[in-house]
Amino acid sequence: MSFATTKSTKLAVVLTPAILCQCGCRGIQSALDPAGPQSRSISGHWWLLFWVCTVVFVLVVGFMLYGLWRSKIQTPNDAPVDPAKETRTTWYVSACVVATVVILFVFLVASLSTAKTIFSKPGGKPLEIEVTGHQWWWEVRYPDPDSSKIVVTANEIHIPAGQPVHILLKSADVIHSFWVPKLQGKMDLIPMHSNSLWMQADFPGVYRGQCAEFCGHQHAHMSFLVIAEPLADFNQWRDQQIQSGPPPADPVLRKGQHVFLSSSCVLCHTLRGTTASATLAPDLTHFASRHTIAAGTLSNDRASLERWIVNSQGVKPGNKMPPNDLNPEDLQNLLSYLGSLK
Amino acid sequence: MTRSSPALDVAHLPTVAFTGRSPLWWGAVGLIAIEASMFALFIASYFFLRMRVDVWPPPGVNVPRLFLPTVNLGIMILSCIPAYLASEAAKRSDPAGMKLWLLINILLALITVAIRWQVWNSLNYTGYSNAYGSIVFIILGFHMFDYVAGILASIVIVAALLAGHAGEQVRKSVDFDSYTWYFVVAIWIPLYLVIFVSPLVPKR
Amino acid sequence: MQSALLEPKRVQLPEASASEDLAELERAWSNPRGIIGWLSHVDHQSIGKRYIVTAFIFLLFGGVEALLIRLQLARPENKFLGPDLYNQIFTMHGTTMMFLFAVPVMEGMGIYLVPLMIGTRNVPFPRLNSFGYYLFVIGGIFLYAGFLLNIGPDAGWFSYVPLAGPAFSPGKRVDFWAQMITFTEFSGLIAAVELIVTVFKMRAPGMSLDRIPLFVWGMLVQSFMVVFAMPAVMIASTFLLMDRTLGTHFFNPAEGGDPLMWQHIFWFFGHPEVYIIFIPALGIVSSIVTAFTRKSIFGYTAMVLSLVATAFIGFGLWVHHMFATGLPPLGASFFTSASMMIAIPSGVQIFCWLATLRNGTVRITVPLLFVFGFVFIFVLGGLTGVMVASVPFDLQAHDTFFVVAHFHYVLIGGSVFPLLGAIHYWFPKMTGRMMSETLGKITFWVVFIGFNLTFFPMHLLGLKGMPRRVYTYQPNLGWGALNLVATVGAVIIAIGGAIFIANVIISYKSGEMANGNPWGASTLEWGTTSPPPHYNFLYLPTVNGREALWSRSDDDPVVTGVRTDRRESLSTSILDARPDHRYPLAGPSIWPFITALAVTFGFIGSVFKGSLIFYGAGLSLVALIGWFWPRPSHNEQPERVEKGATESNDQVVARS
Amino acid sequence: MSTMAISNSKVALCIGVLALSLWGSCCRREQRDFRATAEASQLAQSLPDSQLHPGGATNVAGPQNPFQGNAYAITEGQRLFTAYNCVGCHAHGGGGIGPALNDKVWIYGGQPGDIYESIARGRPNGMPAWGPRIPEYQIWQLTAYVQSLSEGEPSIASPARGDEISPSSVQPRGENNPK
Repeated sequence: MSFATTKSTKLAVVLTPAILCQCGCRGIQSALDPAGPQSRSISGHWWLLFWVCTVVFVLVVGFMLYGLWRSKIQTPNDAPVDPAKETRTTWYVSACVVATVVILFVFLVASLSTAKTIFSKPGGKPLEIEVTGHQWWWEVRYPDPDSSKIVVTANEIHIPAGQPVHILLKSADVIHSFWVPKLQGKMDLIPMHSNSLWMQADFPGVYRGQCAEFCGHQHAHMSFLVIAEPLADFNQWRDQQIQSGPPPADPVLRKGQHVFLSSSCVLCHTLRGTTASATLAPDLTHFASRHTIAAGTLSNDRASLERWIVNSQGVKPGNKMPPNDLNPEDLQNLLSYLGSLK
Repeated sequence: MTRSSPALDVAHLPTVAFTGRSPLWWGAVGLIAIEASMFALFIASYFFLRMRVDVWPPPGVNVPRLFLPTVNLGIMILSCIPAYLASEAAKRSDPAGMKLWLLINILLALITVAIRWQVWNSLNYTGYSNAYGSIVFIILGFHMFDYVAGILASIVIVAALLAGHAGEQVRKSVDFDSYTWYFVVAIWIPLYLVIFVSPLVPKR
Repeated sequence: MQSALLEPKRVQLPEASASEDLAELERAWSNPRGIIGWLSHVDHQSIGKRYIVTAFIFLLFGGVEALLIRLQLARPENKFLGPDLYNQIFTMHGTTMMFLFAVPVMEGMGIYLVPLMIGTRNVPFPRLNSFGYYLFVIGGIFLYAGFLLNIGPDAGWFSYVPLAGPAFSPGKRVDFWAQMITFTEFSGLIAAVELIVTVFKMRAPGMSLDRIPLFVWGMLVQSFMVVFAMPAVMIASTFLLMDRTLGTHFFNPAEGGDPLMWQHIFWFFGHPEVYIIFIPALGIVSSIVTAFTRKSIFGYTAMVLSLVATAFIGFGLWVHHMFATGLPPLGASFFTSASMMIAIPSGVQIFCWLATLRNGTVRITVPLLFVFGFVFIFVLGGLTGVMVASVPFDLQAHDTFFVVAHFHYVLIGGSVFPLLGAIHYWFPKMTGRMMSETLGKITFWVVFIGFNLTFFPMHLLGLKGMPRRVYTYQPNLGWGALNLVATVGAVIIAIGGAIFIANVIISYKSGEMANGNPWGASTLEWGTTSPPPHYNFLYLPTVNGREALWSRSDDDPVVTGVRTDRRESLSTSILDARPDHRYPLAGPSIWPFITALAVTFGFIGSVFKGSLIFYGAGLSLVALIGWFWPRPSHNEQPERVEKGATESNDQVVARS
Repeated sequence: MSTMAISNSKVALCIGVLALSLWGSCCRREQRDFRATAEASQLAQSLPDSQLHPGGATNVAGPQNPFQGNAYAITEGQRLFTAYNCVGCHAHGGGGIGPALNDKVWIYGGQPGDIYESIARGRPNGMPAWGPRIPEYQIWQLTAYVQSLSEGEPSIASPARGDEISPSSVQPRGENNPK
């Protein structure tokens, strides 16, 4: 009997989180599948809250059902009040209140210590990255005292694995919120306020993030990827991003560049090394090295890009990119050119 | 249905009561609490905005001299006396007294409105200039709204008195009018301090 | 002098005198007929019922919007609603539920029940009361008219600036939202003042503070919260409206304004709002538990104190909606502790109810089933509330479906379940007919199952990273299955809602007739007929114990000497409810309605052209003079009976 | 009872008429036109050549702005006005290198068609031709915004102020009009 109970209890203890994890924890954007020290600390905190609260919930509901059952079999109507029973009840209720206070105190302490972990500056010299929220995409900038070494990209944040990064958060229009659940909790980007957060990915990998504060029509399509790489790969990526794009090598690409520079594109986008230098929309200098288009809405392949350029409003209604009515040849040249911007 | 039950006979009780005994007084307290929380929040907003910037008031804004607003405050406080005497007259059920003191109250109030208008016109910013102007003008505007509403209420009551009504409803109204008037004047004291005095205190 | 009054005399109340009183009361309290007459009603029963019915109609609208939201999210990349319509619909859903359903329905319950429960004839300012109702209903119609005209607000029910500001929310959409706030908050404040003064000054003789029913305590505490919280949202919406229509700079960071100020002011209202909705529900639960355990709630004093404590702490939590805005850590930890602390008074209440249930003799009826549902759901929601009070966890959960799940557990569990219980419980009092127990039980189980099916998966969705207010999501994120389950659950809730409506309609038409006190409950509203006459009680009752009807004996006195030939009630002292003076009550009047129209003109006009507010103010002044201008009929003389305006006596007598 | 029914139907009729007229005025203002098809966004075609001279007649009925009175378009125009650096010359309507736009003085005509032409084809003395770069619908949005600066658009459709981040750029509507 007792053996069976322990066994089934053990089974339950092992199985419940497993089942929960099956449907709850995994995922490219799951807060319970942590990949860095900050997120892991929060997730540990969550499991403490979860288990204690589960026990409390079961006790309260169990007690309610038990009380119901007891009162059903109790002496019938209008039994005189028994003072001893009243006193006992007072004690029970007081004990429950005391237990509540104790549990809350434990939660408070746990919360404060977790907060300390996730907000404190890690050791070492962290990498600084500036992220600016726009309706509805993310501008990512790696500042450098030498202005020729500044890297600007969009919707994709490369970081070295195993090393803390400091993200500075700004907004160009409305309030957004920067959230990579697998690495860190969220933080708002508020116009004229500067916020920042620390995060770190322990292992190389791709972690998805998304805007978490309602910011207008395309709040749903405002995501980004954090790509953690070994330090060497990261440095190589960064060196490559510092370069401006090479001049187009063959005639198709040259024609494509001409299409870009002579159409609406230049009004909003930058291509370093050309005359296109507007900053209203993502910097496209190394466009082809990115994984997604339109803040994680489409994967970066030729067909999707064509769809996006010709009719972005059909893909992401309300976004700020106008549709483009290019003739087929220009369009194909432009696609080839953009595809060459590694 | 044979009724032989004990009864609590209240037939001899009055039908008018004043101050804390009267539901109307508590209604006025409720109204005052609502207005007071509004003004408290205005003041909180004022200091919240002040906290957010380095220079307050913003450069280029002329804070008016204290003289006129202070005189005005004095007259406002003075105007509470006729309001009080009117409410006492109402308790005595003395129509002539109510009329007289209410009229004096209205007169004093109108003088303060005129002075206020003068003060407003001396400001070199508007509610559209910047956040400072916006918060100052909304406080001035809301208080002015309350103030004018109080004056209009007094005028209507005087009109009713002149028309020969002096029944319990009118007496209650005069009483009600007096404590809302005290409130409108009293709340102006902190607002005066915030708008006219606090800018004189340099921000660190 | 007055204490002598409490010594009752034994007098004969012969049948003749009673029926004479009855006839006079019927005449004095009858309502005029016709459309104008209907708009002139000022008795708290009419107004309360109108509040409740109107609020339930808005619940229906809000529910349909919820269903549309769920249909859109049922599968990834769904094209059912576009982003523009979706944003309008979720904003309308939140706005409707918060401003047009939850608060008004609780106030309606209060306006209907409180005067009955404390034994008086009407609220002290009857015309103001009907004025408040008209503002509420006009505000609601205004918002929905806008929605149908494609002017539905689309910046979320808390309208964060700058998104809701002039530059990012073009058109009149957010203006309509902001002005609707002004309407409903006016009405909320009016109802709050009415209820406070009713409870303070109109209680039956003998109902001292420690004998006030817990529901009335709940309404009193709620009303105080309204008085101090709602001015904040009126100010916030005024700032917003002025920024949007006049070009002021309250929230313009470029000119010294601050978008965060909006969040502070809004949540200074917004968090107490949750308790404004929830505290009356606690009172409802106490009423139902008392009635069906035949026992006083265990720990009356503790219950009252915890209500008061909840109200106080409720004002100290607003910043926990702003943990992700980058607050100084010290401030954040203060608000964490306050947010956790509020679990203590809620805990006390739950423990006291459980103790009452355990010690009493339980009759399981539909209202009590809803109380069980309340405990189950609310405790779960409360626990997730404790979780999100923790800053680190909140940074993951904030603005995700976890929070959506949390507040639906708290608000639906903590407020709608008790409310549905309350409707089943008080329906016989309001209509004179019982609701069907069978349909009621079916309603409960369908809604309960549907609710958990809808909202439990949302916890998991939030933890898996799904932000709230997204109009769609991509298939590879693995959120599809849980969303589909939630949508199925929403459909089940809708079926439950339909069964409930059917039950109400069927029972209203042909339910079993109810006597005065079908449940054998203890509070005074059960001491009169079902439905009560317009004047509530033939003789105002006196009270000698906490459970007024249970402790009442035939030797307890009733109040006589209150005039029956005009509308009059008794005003008593605040602490111990000694009779103080007779209080004449205003009769039917169309002026509140006219004033509401004048105010409406100013409010709606100012959305389009600022200066119209002054014309509106002028019109309102005229209307107010019409309203308050002394009329002889109102004072010393008995009420004049308008020709043909009274309901026929036979009818009323037959009903009572 | 029957009188009540009649008055009810009258009321319903009135409400219906009112609703229809409201709908007419509101749907134009509140529409969010996302230009979902590529055809809708051709680069600007010039209008028939008629008023290219300074002081050109402003009373001639030109083409109507498809976004006349549309709040979303005006706000988009406001955004583009900054984005495409119109502020560089015209400031926020007050003028600078280029003429002021928030007064009733129009050098090349203040009709929607004239403003469209000025943007699309440029004007002598510095105004570049934007036609080859900006899609037609955006020029109309800019036109709508420019008209709103001089109250050529209904004020209920125009934003009361911008929410610009840089302080110098803020100039509330109506600043130049004495109140």
